[in-house]
Amino acid sequence: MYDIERVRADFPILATEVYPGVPLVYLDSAASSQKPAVVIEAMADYYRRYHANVHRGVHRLSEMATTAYEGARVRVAEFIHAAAPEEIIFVGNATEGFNLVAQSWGRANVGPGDEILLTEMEHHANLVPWQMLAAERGATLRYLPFNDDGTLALERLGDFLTERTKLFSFTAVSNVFGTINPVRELVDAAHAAGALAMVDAAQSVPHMPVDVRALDCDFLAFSSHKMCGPTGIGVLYGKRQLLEAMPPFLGGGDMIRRVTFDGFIPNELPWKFEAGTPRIAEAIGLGAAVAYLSALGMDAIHAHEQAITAYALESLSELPGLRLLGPPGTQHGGLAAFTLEGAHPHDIAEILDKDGIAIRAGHHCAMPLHHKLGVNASARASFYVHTTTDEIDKLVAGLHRVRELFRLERD
Amino acid sequence: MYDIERVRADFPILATEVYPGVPLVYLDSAASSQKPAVVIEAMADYYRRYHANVHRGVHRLSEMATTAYEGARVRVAEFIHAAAPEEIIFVGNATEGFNLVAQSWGRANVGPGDEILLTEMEHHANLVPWQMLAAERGATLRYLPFNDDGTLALERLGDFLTERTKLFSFTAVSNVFGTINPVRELVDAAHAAGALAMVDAAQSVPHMPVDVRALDCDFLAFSSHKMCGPTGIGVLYGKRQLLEAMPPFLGGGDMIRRVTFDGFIPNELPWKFEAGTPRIAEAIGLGAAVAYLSALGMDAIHAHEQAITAYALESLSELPGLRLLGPPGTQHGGLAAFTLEGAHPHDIAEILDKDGIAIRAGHHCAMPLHHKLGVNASARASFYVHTTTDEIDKLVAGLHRVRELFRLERD
Amino acid sequence: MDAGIYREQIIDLYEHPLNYGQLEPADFSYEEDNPLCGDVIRIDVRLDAEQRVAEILWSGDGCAISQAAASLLTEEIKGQTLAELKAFPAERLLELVGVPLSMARVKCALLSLKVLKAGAYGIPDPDTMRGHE
Amino acid sequence: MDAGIYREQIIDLYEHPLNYGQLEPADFSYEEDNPLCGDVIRIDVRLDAEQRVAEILWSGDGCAISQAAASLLTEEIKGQTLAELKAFPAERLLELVGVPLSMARVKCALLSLKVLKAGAYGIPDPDTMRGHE
Ligand SMILES: Cc1ncc(COP(=O)(O)O)c(C=O)c1O
Ligand SMILES: Cc1ncc(COP(=O)(O)O)c(C=O)c1O
Repeated sequence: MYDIERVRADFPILATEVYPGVPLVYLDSAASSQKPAVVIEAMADYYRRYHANVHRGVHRLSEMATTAYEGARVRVAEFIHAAAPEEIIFVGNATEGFNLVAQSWGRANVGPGDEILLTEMEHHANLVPWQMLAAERGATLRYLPFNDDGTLALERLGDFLTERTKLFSFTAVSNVFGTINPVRELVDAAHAAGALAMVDAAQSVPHMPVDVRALDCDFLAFSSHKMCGPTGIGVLYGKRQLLEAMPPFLGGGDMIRRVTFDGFIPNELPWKFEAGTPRIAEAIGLGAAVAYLSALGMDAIHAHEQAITAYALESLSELPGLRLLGPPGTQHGGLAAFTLEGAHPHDIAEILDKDGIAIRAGHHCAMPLHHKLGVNASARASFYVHTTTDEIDKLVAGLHRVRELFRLERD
Repeated sequence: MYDIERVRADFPILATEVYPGVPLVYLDSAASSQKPAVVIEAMADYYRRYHANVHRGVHRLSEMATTAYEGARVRVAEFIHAAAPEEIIFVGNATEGFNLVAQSWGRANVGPGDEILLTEMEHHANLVPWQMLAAERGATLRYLPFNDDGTLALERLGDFLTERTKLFSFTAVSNVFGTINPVRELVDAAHAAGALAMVDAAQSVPHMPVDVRALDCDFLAFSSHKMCGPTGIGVLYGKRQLLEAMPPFLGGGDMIRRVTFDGFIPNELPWKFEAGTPRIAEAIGLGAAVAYLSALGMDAIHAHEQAITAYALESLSELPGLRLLGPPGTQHGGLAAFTLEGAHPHDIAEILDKDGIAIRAGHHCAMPLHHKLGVNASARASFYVHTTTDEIDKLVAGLHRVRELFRLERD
Repeated sequence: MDAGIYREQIIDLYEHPLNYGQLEPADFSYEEDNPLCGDVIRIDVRLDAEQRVAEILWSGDGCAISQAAASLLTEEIKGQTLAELKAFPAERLLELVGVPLSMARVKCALLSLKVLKAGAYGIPDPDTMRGHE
Repeated sequence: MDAGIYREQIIDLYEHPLNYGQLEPADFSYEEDNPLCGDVIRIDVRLDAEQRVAEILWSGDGCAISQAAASLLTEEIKGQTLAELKAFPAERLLELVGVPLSMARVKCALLSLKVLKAGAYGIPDPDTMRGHE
C-alpha cells in the first residue's frame, strides 16, 4: 500500500509553516517539485566528503566524484530504460535539451522549406527553440491543433505530417490541460512520415513509468527539479546513432578529445555534449531522486496521482463558475487548471496563499495555448507523491472563500 | 590577521580522511574548490524551507525563492563591481559564458576575414567556442604567444591586434603558469584597436579583487565551483548596451516577453539570456560563497595566497629534476605547475594521493600550451584560502618519496 | 480568514471601476499588458488648453489589484499638468492602493502608471509582435 | 609509506622496458595516445607464415603503468596467432600488471592493448587532426 504519511515525512518542507500557524499545502509540483531529505542530504554529503572536479583527476576525491557522477548517469539511463548510459546527456534543464537538439541536430538537418511539427499545447521550451531554428534556416513550423476538451486532434495528424516534416516534437503530458498524449502512436506516425520524433517528458517522467525504447522516440527531454531532484540539471536522451552523428553544441573542456591551435576533435558520447565542468552535485542529487522515486515505484506514484486527480476534478467541478481546462476522466495527469468566473487567477492564487495553499496563476509558459482558449491566464493546482485528499478539500474550501470575498456567492 | 585555523574549520571536507588515518591535503582548488559549511547549508536550507519555481509564482514560497535568486544576482554584481545586476547572466559554468558570447554576439558580429585574438595560454573553454565560431563564419583565430617564462609576449601585441580584430579574449590568470596578466592594459589595447575585450576570470575572481568597471572589459566569465560555490552555475558579465543588442542564445520559458505561434519577443535583461527554470539553489549557493569570500576579504585572500605561493615555489625549486612552469616571483597566482625528470605526472599524482595529497596531473585543459612547451602533461598543485605552509611541506616530502620510489635519488 | 490585500475598497473598485471607458478622439492613448500575467490596460487622455488632464478613462482586463489601481490613479490624476503626470511617483500610487503588496503584485499595481507615462512620453509600443530573427 | 601500485616490478619495467623499439618494415604498426593524459604508445608487429607474432616491439612515452603494461603485453603476446591476439582479454593484461588500479589508471594499463588490437584489426587512426566544422 502507498503509505502517504510516510511519504510526507520524507519531505522536510511539508512540515513548515508558510505564515505563523499556517502549514504549507503545496499544490505547485508541476512548476517545480519539493525535495525529499535523501536528495538534499546526498548533495550536502557530496560537498562535505568527496567534492572534486571529475574525469581529469587521479586523486581519490576526483575518482569518487567521477564514480558518483557517472553512476548517476547509469541510474537515469536505467530509470527511463535507455539502451546505454551514453545516450543520457546532462544539460541545465529540459529547455536546454530542446535547444541542444534544435541547434546541433537542427542546424545540420533542417533547411529552407523543411517543416517541424509541434502541437498547439506546447510549453515555450518546445516552441521558442524551434522558432529560432526555423527563422535561421528558413524552415516552417506547423502546429497540430487541440480539441475543445484539450486533447490533440489526432485524426488530423495526416494533414500535418508530410514528406517535408523533419521532426515532430510534442509533449507527453500537457502542463496546462493535463492531457496524457498517446506518445507511441505519435512517434510511429512521425516515423511513418519519415520524420524524427522528440518527446517533451517534463511532465511525464516525474509522474509515470517511461520507457524510451518502448516509445521508440528519437529524443526526449526532462528536468530534474520537477522530479524531486535539484535545480540546475536536466536530461536529454537521444538514440546513440543520432547523437553520434550530431556536431557538438557547446565547446570547451571535457567535450574534446584533442585541441590544437588549429581545431579540435570532439570527445566520445556522452561527454561530447557536456562542455566544461559538469553539474556534478546536481547529477548526484538527481541520481538520489531517481532512486527515491524508484523505491516508491512509478506505477504506485501514478496510481496515487490518478486517484488524487480524479478526486480533485470531481470536487472542483462542483464550484459555481469554475471552468476546468483539459480532458475529464482518467486520461489526465496530476494537475487541474481552471478559471473562475469573476475572479482573476492572480487574485485566486494570492487569496489561497494566505491559507498556505500554493497554486500557480498565469499562462504556465504556454501563452499560445491560452490565447487560443481566449483567456489571459488560468489557475493551476498540481499534485505529486505527497498530495492528500485533505489538501484538495482545503483547496476547494479556499476557492469558496475566494467567491465570498469577491461577492460571487450571490450569483 | 588572517586566521588560517578558523578558515580551515569552515570547510567540513578538510576534517575528513582520504584513507584510514590519512587526512586530506587538498591542493587542487584550481580545478575545483572545496565548499565552506555556510554554502552547503544555504542550499540545503533553501530546499528544506523555501524551494519553489521563481518569477512566475504568486505564492509565498515562489516569492521567497525569487527574492533569494535575484538577491544572489545583486551580490555577485556588487562582488565584481558591475554597474547593475542586469549585467550578470547566470549560466552553467564559465565555459557556457564563452559559448554564449561566441554564439550570440559572435554570430551577429563576426564574418569572413574577421579576426578573433586569443593567447597561446588559454584554457579550452576560451579556445573551442571561438574555433567553432571561426569555422562557421569563416573568421580567423590568432594567438598572442607566450614567452619562455610563461608571460605573454606583450611587446608583440601590436602585430596581433589589427583593424580586422573584432574581439580579444584572454585569461586574467593562467591555470597552468599562474601568470597574472595585465588585464587593464590588454583591454585598453583591444579597445584602441577597435576590438571588444573578453576576460576569462575563472582563475582571478576566486582569488583576488576584481572590478569589471575598473578593468573596462566588455565581457567576463567565471565559474562558481572554483570560488567556494556549487557546481552547475557560472557567471557571464557583459556591458549592458552590448547584452541588450545581442540576440538570444537559448530559447524557452522565462527568456521571453511574449510568445505566439508566429514568433516571440525576448524578455528584458538579464532574463533574456536565462532560458527555462533557472539554477535557483545554485545561485543561492553562489551568493553565500560570495558573502563568505567577502567576509574573509579578497585582499586578505590574495595576500595569503601570495605568501603560500612564494613559499611553495621556493620549496619546490629545491627538488632535483623539478622544472617549474610559469613566471617566478610574486606576479604568480596561487598555483605551481611542474614536471619532474624521470617521473610521469600521473605517477606523481598517484603516489601523492596515497599520502592524502590531492594534486592534478595532465594538460589541465590547456593542450596547445603543453604542446608548445613540448610536454604531454604536467603536475599542478594549487592553493586557496585554507592552504597552509605545513601542507606545502607535505607536498615536498611527498615529491621526495616519488624520487625515491622511482630511484631518482642516485642521479 | 484574513482578507489580506483584498480590503472592501479594492473589491468595490473591482466591481465598480471609476473612469472606465474609452475616449475617441484622445490627445493620447496607450495600451500595454503585463505578459507574465496577462493583465492589459489602456488609458485615454484629453488635455485642456493649459495641458492639464481634462478627461481620462481607462479600460482593460486583469486582476483586482491592477484594476483597482487604475481607478485610483485616473481619479488622482485629473486636473494635473502633463509635467506633473510625467513625474507622478510610483510610491504615491502604492499609497493610494493602500494595501501591502508582494513584489509580484507591485507590478500589477503599477501597470496603469506605466501605461500612463508611456502614453505621456509618446513611447512606441514595445510589444508590436514580430518574429525573432 | 605504502608503495601502492608502484611495486618493484613496475618500476623495473619502467626503467628497463622489454621489447622496446620499432620494426621497419612491420606487418602492422599502430600508434595511439590517451589524449587525457598524453600517454602515447606505438606497436609494431611482424607475423610468421602461420600468422603468429614473430617479432613485436613497442615504443612511446607515458606513465609507469602504461609503459610497464606495454612491456608485459608484448612479452605475453609473442608466438600467439593473430586470432588469439584479437581476442586477448583485457582482464589478462590487468592480471599481468598485477596491482590494483583505479578507474583512471585502468585506462593507462590498457592503452597498449587498445593500440595492439586497433592495429590488428587495421582500424584507421581516429585521431587524424581536423578542424571542427
Ligand atoms: C582559466 C580557466 N578558464 C576556464 C575554465 C573553465 O571552467 P569551467 O569548467 O567551470 O567552465 C577553467 C577551469 O577549468 C580555467 O581554469
Ligand atoms: C511540459 C513542459 N515542458 C518543458 C518545461 C520546461 O522545464 P524547464 O523550465 O525546467 O526547462 C516545463 C516546465 O516548466 C513543462 O511543464
